Amino acid sequence: MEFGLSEQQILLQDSVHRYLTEQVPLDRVRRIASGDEQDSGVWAELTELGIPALLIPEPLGGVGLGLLDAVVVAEVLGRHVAPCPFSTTAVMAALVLLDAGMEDELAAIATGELRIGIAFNEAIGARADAGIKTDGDTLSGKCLFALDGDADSYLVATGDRSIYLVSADTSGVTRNNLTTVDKTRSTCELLFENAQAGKVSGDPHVFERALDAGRLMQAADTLGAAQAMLDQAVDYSLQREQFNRVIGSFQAVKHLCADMAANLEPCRSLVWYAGHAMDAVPEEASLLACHAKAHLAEVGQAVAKTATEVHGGMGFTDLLGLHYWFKRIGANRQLLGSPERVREQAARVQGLI
Amino acid sequence: MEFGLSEQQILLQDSVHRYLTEQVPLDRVRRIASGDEQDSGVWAELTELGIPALLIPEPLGGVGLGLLDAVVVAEVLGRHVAPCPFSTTAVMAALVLLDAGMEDELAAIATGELRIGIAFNEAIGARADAGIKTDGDTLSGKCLFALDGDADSYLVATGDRSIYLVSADTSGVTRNNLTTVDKTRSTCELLFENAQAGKVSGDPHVFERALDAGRLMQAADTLGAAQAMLDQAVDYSLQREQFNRVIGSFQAVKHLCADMAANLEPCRSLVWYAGHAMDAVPEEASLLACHAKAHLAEVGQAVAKTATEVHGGMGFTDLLGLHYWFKRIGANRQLLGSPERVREQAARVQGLI
Amino acid sequence: MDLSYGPQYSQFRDEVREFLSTHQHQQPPSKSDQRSEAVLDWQRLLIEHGYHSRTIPRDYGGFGAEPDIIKSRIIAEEFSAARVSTGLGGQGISMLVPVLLEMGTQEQKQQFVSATIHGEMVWCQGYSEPGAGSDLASLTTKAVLDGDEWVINGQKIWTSTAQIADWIFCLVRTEPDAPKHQGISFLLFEMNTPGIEIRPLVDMTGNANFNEVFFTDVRVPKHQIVGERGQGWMVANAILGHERGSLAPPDAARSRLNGVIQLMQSETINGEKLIDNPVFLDRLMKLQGRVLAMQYHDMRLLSARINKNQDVKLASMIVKLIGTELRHELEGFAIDVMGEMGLAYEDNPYVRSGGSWQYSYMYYLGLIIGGGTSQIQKNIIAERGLGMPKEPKVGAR
Amino acid sequence: MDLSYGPQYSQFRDEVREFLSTHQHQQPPSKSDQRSEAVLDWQRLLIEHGYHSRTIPRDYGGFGAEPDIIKSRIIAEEFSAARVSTGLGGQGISMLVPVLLEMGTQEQKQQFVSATIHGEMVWCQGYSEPGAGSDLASLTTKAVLDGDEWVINGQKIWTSTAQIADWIFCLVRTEPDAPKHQGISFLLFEMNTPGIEIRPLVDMTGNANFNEVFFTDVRVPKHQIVGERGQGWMVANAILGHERGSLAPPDAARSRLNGVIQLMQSETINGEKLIDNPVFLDRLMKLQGRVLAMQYHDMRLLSARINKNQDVKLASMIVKLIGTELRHELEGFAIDVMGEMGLAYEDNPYVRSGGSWQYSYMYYLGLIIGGGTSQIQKNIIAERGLGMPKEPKVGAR
Repeated sequence: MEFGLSEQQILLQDSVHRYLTEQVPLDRVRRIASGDEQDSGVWAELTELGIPALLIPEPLGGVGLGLLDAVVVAEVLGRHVAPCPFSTTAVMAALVLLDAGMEDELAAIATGELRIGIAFNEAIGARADAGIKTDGDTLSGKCLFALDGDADSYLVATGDRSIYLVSADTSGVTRNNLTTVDKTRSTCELLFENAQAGKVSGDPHVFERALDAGRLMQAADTLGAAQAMLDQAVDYSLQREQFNRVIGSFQAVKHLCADMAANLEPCRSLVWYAGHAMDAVPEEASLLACHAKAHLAEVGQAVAKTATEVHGGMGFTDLLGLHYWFKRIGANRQLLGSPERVREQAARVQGLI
Repeated sequence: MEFGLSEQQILLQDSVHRYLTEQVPLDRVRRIASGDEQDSGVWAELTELGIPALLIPEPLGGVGLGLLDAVVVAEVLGRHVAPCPFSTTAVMAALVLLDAGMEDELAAIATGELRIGIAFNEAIGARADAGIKTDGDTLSGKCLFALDGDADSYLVATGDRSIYLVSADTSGVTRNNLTTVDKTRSTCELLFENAQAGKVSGDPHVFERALDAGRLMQAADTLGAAQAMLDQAVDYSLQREQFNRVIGSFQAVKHLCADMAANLEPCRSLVWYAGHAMDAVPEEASLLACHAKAHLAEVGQAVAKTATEVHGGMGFTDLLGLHYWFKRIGANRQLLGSPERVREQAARVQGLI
Repeated sequence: MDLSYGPQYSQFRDEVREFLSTHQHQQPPSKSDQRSEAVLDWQRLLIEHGYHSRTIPRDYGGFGAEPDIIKSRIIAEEFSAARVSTGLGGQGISMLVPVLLEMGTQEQKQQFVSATIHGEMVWCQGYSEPGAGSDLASLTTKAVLDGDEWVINGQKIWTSTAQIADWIFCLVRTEPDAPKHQGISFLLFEMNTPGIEIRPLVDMTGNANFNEVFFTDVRVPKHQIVGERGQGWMVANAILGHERGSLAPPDAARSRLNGVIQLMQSETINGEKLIDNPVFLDRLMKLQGRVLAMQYHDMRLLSARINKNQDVKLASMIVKLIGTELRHELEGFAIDVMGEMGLAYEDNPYVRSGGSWQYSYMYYLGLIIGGGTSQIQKNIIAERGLGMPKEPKVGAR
Repeated sequence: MDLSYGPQYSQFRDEVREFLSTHQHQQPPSKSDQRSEAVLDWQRLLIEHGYHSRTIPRDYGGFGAEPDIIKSRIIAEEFSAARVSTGLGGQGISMLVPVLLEMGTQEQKQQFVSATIHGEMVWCQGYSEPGAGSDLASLTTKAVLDGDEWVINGQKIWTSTAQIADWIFCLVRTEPDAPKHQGISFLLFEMNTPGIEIRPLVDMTGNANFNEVFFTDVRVPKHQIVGERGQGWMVANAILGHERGSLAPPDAARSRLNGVIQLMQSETINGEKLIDNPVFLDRLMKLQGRVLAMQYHDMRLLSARINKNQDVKLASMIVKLIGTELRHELEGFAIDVMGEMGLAYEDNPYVRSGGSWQYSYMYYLGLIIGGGTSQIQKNIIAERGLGMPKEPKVGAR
């Protein structure tokens, strides 16, 4: 019996952590966030670590690991606010394509050649002026807040939770970037006018499982980001002096940090177990993914605010870059469903409504 | 322009406060709560101060004051966790009877002879096994959690928000006391079997105004009770020593007290203005009463918990009697509608639903 | 992540099940007096089979098995599933026996361990005092050596089983001139010693869950001390940690959460089932997320006891703080859901779940305070967990 | 409770309305440069009629009226209702002018007050330093007297209008050997003095709302000091209180709340209007209750300025803490309500209300921190409001 990460998972975590520490420091995050550099370089480098290939079976050139492994990676990526399309291409898209048996695309993901964005918004919470219509294998309409503004193709979900694969450069597709507060990852809108697409799935369960996985990755990303903010807050509080004391010696500051740690620590187990459930306890997987997403959204928001406060005015400036974590946590909260909607889903999957 | 209490209101507040300080100390509250003494003595003594007569016009032997004056009294009663039927007899019943022009009953209330309980529950939130049926002027059925287990008569609201007056000793009426955590005030169930009653109002607005007033009195009661808990917590923290310091010198304890004060202080203005609105700004009265009730329920609950914590183990024991305030605040939270239901009503009265 | 216990344990689980099906008819009726023959017989049977006092040496009346956390867990799981009593608890068994095994003399172990685990000797704990709560080490109950006897004067509080206890294990100040942590001794004495007065301490729940205990010239044989004079603080701290984590077990939280769900599915207001109220449902889901997090957190801590390479230092410090706050909120949520009905208490015929929602709402506020207040817990988390500076000490006056 | 302003004010209100209907066409276009003729003309007109700088003596360019809080309130109400600009603000007008009127020399008042209130002289504030935030009195920017000039070296931060300011009012350490509160002086100098460098300070909103200002051998005439040497802390504190209450005005909170309601009434998700989501509606009502409480709280404070017998000492201390936290939560609520749409920012075409929800969510987190963090506010409330002991001082190293 072992509740925790395996040695292999810890090695995976360490290797991604080491790469990001060395190759994707805050300065590079800033360059990518400001548009001076593309995140494709990071993705290419992560390919050498096998990250895009994580969930893809070995015969297709993948690593053949599971969702708990993906959780481990997402957490490290969040810790470093790393700009890359992991949760979209490597997790959500990989799961959908695996189910559809689309081996060529999977192999291309594994080599880092194919980058697939996720346009699920119209099946999660459609806005008045959006919505997708299908006519055979063509799509028309608009999808808002598609994840990854730089993908080669998109998996587009329709209102009935069918999924279509459409290439970004097919005629009839217009892509507009949509700026959000979180500049470490991009979102866009997709406009379709009789755009040629391929139906990948008509099974709502495929959509739901990919959505669960995406939500879980956001939870793990927030876990890592919030942990990084807590660590930075504690470090800062032990350096910053006011009133002839380090501010970390004030009980008020200590209790702010203790609150963050106390609320964050159980999140780790929740997220791990949710990953394990996706791999091994299918009947609990959806409930756990919803709870992980919603609970981390709440704890993450509180940690993001408190850690900023502990930094005082410095936390508010751009100087330390703390806001990249703040905004990443904020984006994870809303994307793929706000906490209220996800909790409603948690009630639904256990038959309470 | 003056936002605050008039000199007359401050005199009223002081006189009730002085009476309660001298005549209804915690020991007497304990005796009444444990059933060793009736609260009728307190009510009789308050009659000398004109409290039952507060809202009743002078020609009927009353004092002819308004709802803001009642707020002032309710706040002091809450501060002392005083056992008496003020919000029921002197406020809710008086308002209903005033509207119905029932002068004899009003005069009897003013002299302290008539005590009227409130059985509105079936029109607020009816339980599966309760409910009142009318047949002409007779009532059948059951009303749960009627306020005041020692009243002479009850105003009973039916599902359509009509109101009937029924004497507690009429044949066909059975009254069973219902113990709650708050033993400073009593509640009961009323069972009716073709019990003779008099219809007092068929106008839902009369019911709503009395309900608003009752909710506002609870808010004021909670305000007073929470202020008393905060005051006791600060006092205790300045006496109790641990680690060779008064505990009130620890920043954690200071911030707990600061939080209580900061959240409680604006409540005073909200409750005052809600009282003023009942008297002078009818179009805002219902919204303000709902918000006062719901907001004080939340702030009161937090203060009750925090003040108990500041007292440490002593707060948990019966020795200081702090729990009488804790439970009174808890009862005010639920009676006449829990915060969620009252907020829903707040949304309704401003046309949001 | 491997949540199975492995095939090597399936035989053990079978044995437990076999025992239960054979013997469960022998378990004492619920609410039996803890001195009754039925309870004592059952306790003896459990120890004989290794389902209680499993790792306590046979020399001291235990079963003498090697520690095996998984086996302990399996026993707990199977007894719980079969709703069979796991035998006696209490502070003598959970706190004193481990102390004696670690720090007691041969004679003390012989005299006390077997009798305690077999329920023949019931203990209470004398630690807190009115003036020594969070700052326990400032306790002032004093014991002065007079010939071969300690003479004890002072007062204890929060002594939960004082009325029924045969003996007390008690912290007293024996070296008034030493620094406060080094002047305390750990004494054992009988509760029928002359000079002991017990007063029940009614709390906000209306029950006397605790007592005050007064000592006036209580004379205790000199040798009834665990450890040396002045080592009492160290002796007590060897086991204090144990108590904290167990105040708010996550399984109980989950069970209470399910209780709320049942309430919400059965109760109606204005004909609407409470579970159909979206605002309450949202609050319920928030709580469920937190309860699940604590449940898996507990599994992580259990796992770390088996796999010593897992670092759960910080993780273990937060359990008391989060666990008790969560339970208090959960019980309060149930009250909110029921509205006026949630106020019902004691003999009120409309009381739900035996009045346990209001009771636990208050009792868990007591637990937020007791055993180290939330403020003390946060100090511990910040200082020992996060490495932040200690509170500046203010000198004794 | 008398919320009317009394009949004696109805004539005054009529006058204000008359002014507005006659002159409102003259107000400068929104987003005008604050140096533009249109702005300066409007400012002059307002002062001439007593709708700006109303109580500042005529000798110093003001209108010279007696203070009358009700009249000030009526002016604010009528200008707001007519959506007409109330003229210039800024730290020179709101903070420096009151200081000069109270503590400045005759010459200083002559030189600065009229020019400042007429918008001809724009100021910035040099208080905070990187090492002196909550502990402002530990500031280290030093000024050394060299003949008839102060020579200033050091750095300021959070200087909001540094780029456009003509002058700065600045706290500097002039008596390095005095206790820290007694070694500070309050200097005034021109921003074009050689040795001043301004660097915009980008914050989390992505804007440079503030600046850093560096001083290298900046030479300032000796007489440009307000108060005596070493009195600067006292001079500055005479007005610091002013700033805090105004960071989160309750009317603005109410207006933002109404903005959220409009959003919820117009936006849909899956065809459902957001206002019809009971969970969001409940959160909205919670916020509305708090906003209303703060609004009436503000009326109570206003009333107490008229009726001096009302005790609002504690009441006035909580405004900054509660007001800024409430605004931050309110803005965050709007983001939650919009979901993904709530993330839109800057040039995103789907941005709602000009992106102000995200902007204000972050900006108000800045205000929770700035002007005395919430932790400092709580110290003040506990110590000065509730009479609890001060933090123990740790000696300078």
